[in-house]
Amino acid sequence: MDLRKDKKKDMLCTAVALAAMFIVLLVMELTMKSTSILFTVMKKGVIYALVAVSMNLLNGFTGLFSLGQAGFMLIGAYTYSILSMPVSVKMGESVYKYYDCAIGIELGIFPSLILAGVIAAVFAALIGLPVLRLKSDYLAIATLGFAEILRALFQWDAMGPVTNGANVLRQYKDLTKVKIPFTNIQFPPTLFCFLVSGICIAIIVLLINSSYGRAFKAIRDDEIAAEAMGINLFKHKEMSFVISSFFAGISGAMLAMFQYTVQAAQFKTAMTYEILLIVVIGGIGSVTGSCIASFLFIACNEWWLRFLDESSNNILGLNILRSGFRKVVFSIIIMIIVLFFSKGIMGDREFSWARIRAFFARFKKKAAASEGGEPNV
Amino acid sequence: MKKALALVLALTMIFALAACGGSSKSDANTVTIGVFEPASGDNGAGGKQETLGVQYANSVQPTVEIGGKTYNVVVKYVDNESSNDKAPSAAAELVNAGCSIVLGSYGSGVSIAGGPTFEAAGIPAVGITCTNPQVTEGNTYYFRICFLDPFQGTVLANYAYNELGVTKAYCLNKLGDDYSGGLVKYFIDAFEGLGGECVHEEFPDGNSDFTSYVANAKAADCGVFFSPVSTEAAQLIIDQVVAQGASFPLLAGDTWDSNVILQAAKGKDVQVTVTTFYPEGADASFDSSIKAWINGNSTNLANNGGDDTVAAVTAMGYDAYFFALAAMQKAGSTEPAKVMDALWSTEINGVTGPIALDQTNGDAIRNTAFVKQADTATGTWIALDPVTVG
Amino acid sequence: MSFLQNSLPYILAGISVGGQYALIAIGYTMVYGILRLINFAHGDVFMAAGMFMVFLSASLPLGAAVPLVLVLTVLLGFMIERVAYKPLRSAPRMSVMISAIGVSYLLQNCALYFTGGLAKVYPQLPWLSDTVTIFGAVTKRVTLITPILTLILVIGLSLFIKYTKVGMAMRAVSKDFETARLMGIKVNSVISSTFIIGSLLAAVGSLLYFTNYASVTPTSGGMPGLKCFVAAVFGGIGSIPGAVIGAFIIGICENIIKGLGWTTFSDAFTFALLIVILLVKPTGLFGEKATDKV
Amino acid sequence: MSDSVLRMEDVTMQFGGVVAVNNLSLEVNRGEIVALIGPNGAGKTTAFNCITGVYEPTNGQVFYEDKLIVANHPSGKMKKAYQGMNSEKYIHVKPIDPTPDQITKLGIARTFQNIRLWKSMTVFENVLTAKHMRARQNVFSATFRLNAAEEHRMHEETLALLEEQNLLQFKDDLATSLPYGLQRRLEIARALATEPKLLLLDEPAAGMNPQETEDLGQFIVQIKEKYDLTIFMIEHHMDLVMRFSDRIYVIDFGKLIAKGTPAEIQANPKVIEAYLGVADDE
Repeated sequence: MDLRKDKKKDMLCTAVALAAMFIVLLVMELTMKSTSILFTVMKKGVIYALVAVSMNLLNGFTGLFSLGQAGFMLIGAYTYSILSMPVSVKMGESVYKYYDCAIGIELGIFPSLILAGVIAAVFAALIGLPVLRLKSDYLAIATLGFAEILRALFQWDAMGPVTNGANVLRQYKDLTKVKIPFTNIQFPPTLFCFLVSGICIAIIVLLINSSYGRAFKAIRDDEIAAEAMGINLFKHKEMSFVISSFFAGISGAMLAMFQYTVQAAQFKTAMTYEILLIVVIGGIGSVTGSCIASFLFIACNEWWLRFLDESSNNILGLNILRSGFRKVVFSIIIMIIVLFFSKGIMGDREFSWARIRAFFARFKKKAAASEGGEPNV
Repeated sequence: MKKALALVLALTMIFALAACGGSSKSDANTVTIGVFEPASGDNGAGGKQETLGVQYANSVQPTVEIGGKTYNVVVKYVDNESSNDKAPSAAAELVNAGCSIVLGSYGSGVSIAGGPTFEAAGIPAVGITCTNPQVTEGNTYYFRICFLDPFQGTVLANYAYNELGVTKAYCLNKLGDDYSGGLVKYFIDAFEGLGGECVHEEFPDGNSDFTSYVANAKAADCGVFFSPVSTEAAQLIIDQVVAQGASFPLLAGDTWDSNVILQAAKGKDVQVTVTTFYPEGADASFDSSIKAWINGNSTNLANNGGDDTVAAVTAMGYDAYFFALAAMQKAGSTEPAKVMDALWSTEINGVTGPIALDQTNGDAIRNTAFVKQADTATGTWIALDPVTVG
Repeated sequence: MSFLQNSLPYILAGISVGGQYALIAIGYTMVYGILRLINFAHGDVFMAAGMFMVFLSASLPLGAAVPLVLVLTVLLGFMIERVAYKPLRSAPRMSVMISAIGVSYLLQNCALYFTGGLAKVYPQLPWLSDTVTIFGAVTKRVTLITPILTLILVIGLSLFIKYTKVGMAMRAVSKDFETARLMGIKVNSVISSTFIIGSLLAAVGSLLYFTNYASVTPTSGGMPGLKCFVAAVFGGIGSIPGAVIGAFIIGICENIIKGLGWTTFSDAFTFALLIVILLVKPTGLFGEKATDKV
Repeated sequence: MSDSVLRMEDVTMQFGGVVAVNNLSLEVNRGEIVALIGPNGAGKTTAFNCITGVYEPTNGQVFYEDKLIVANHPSGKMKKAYQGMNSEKYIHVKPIDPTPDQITKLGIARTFQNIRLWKSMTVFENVLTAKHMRARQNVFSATFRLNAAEEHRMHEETLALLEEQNLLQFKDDLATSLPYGLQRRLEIARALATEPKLLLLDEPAAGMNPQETEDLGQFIVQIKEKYDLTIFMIEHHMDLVMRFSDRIYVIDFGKLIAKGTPAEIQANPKVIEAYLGVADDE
């Protein structure tokens, strides 16, 4: 009974915390300059959080070591940008310069976002059929290979009428084009990213805590036992792969919205490695860990450490700080985390109010103990 | 041990945060010019040479008088890593630094990707050598002081057909790179328009084996090898052409106008011809003083590729800096919006020739491209007659 | 004759690249055989060997630089194993693989820092860089030397593994890590020697590769590294002859694909080949089938 | 015939040159407790793996409730290497190679010799997860909690199962933190959660002392009655086998060497030679 009460309280706490976060965000967006780098980093951070959580669903919860995330983001980004691009732009000369665009339709933001996920999921379903029968490392290298093949395919000249070949896609509906429904007022872009990512992550969390999520974890822990207990390995692996790719597709679409342009060349293996590092830093098997890590990762990589690149910041006449130093420092930090904190920030635990309460209780106890002069409690 | 490490990591973060907070100060007497250039990635080399021009110009004129008040010019450099996905945050960093105007980038793709961030902040951007039409097309905040790919492609096609007298050209560009891809397309259009014939191929990212491409060109009996790719790939292509003893000349756009190419071609039996923005020797006093400046600092020398050849992009960077100063003077303000208005009518006489912008997209009005040929004996460029079109 | 003349350059290039891939692929296959680890950093060790050569040859004569490059690369490989993999020996396999990705990231970024992002011209090695003509096809001498040198090294390595004590220990460890440890084999030194051999071959491979394609960038190791891993998987991971044959097949196929004009797909083809082989024969050409014990 | 729950016919399992199970035929009838015994490495677990679909047998057939569930015959290259008997008999049989989960779905559940609990899960979750197969919900309704009644039912049934096994007090502990004996109990509970009709137990008493073994025997009888089960087990503890099983099959080197009631087996000289002598040494 007490437990149930606690659970209710926790849910209330979570709801209040989330609401507070969104309100703070809204206030920040309304009062601060929209071009502040803080927002840029937050937007990219939350987009990466989604793809990191989707990768965690595969790698952390289902135990499938897949390295194809960049490929599915690529599909999502292309689907979104092609579908949401106004027909006038498609028929014009400004984007499809060398090809006649073959896609004569234009969709709104939400249908395009969802279709981006769906198409990525369809590709995943097809790729999963052969690939998911492979084991660990082989699966990793095969999915990585498929991502590379996808990239080559999207850059192929013959695909030009659809993908614009290897050239940039732009002038589609980016973050600045999001309107509050039924009005013409711009939706605060950072809030929009948080909302979409938040909903997607919430769905993933619900899935993980459902019967199917438990089946995924069973597969991760022991495939043979899972199969013996009636869990169809292939069906569940495929399901996890498809769902993960669906959300990777959506996150790719949001990345497209965020960066205004899409080009296949950016979705390289290095991008998958980045996402994988986020997952590892956050803790394999922890959704909250992935979220926290993605903000830290993006902020460090693209903001906080930038001062290391500026030679004007050199002290003592040493010429250590110059362009590239930031990346060296950053990779050393990553190595330290990987070697010494191999469980990541959160390990496989999740954020929970119970732990916070326990922490404060311990803190209080300690304080009380030190006040009372009794250190050995 | 672990706790200590965790503490160190946490402290690093805090220090980093503090450093960030501190760096975005703006003084009443300074004006900030942002330089949006790659220092790493595929276009790192070119970006660095272009940045050198701006740095040199800044050392020549570190202050500017705007509206009767003297400002110190602070140049804020940011590395966009030649990558579209890093471009928005790099651009936001510049916006955060309170730039009045932004220069760059080398490579059109990142310029297009970073552009909307500048637009949102109301900061004008001036492309220095990004030649893809899409950078400025249909927007009013991106300007540029160089010629465009369709022009360059036409010039090169004319040169190949008329001057070299060939009728079959081999074109090679990098897969997924819109600069080389675009230029090759325009070249093919123009060349076939003249009555020539083209063989077109692409190589994938990270490729360093050009044997087959050169062999293909030889097999197809092409009279010229057109490959306006990055200097990294260019070295390998030159090397391979020499190794296979191919007799056709190499032709390329502005990217190949670099001492890296000269070094690669030096002492070899190969003919390399490029179109460019600025031929070394056109302005002797500029050349000698920038050479002295480059030689005076080992970092600069390294960034310029190890010698003091003046790349066209460096000269363009130099002009861009003064163009930006002129625009601010004309605006009489450091406010980005006013600078943006003033840019439309700003004109200067730079070392690369007179610069003025057209009124549709804010592109430079240029109808002359310089043509240079590598002197493989001495490792220098020989200027040929400039080509004027339209 | 004209057919031969037309297709010879591709086949020559294929054989030569194949030989260079083979030298790198051996490093992958040996490490995987023993540690069950895809050493993602191996391609970057190969790149680092190229960088060492660039920087050393700037101040040293080639005669001194080449041996020094070999020594430094071996040292680098050894250090990577000691610092980044050994502490994680009891950790899950995924952690080790991620550590490998981290090392790869670090090596690339260090190279970026020291070169300033500029492509470095690889020094010309006398004799190797000279051009020769065979059957009307012009190429560098290194193209012809590579397959021969590769074969000599591979035969030497096979003999080493078959007949020396260290070689036997390697085979034992790759068959059964735990049992080998219990039998008193010094597993750590066996692993170290694996990395030393792998790095040495990668250094030789890099000498040949960069003599042929004379430009080194921080990402030079990425694609060749992946392709060599694919070659190792193709041949059956853990098998040295498999890796060599896989490397030659991939090198030659890749060049034929380019020769046919399918240049867009020359990289994608490698991966397509990988996926096909994994589906048809998941253990590769010469791999041994392992049965899970239930 | 309708009493037959499980029937193996001429099942052979060959790994390379090793014949782990050689031409094994046996039958388990409804309501029986049947034991499969034999020295270490005799191929008992392999036989289980052939029944549950973990391995694809080289030759032979397995029937469950007179329905063919596994069938194979070596073809092509394998034929030459094949050493088993009766290979001609099944040459026309169409191979059936179901995955283990399909077999579990039919109503065969098993435990493992080396305990295979899900390490990261609690005792409660281990059993709850095994209920997944019979849950009447799809991924959509499960994610969005559209079928709360079903979820509730699964929770309640899991609690009931745990209670019956005296594991309720450990419900929120990690499965792997339980003592060995309880882990075996938990594996049985998990297998019961899949609602089987035939339960395959692979050395359920391994590592238990005589008292625990006796309790386990009683418990097996108890659940057999309660869930109307048929039990087929591999066991080394002769006390357990002799006291509680109805019939016994003895295999050695993959071959059936004896079958019969406990009394018959105890008197069989072949068995004593091959097996009991070894057991006495232990």
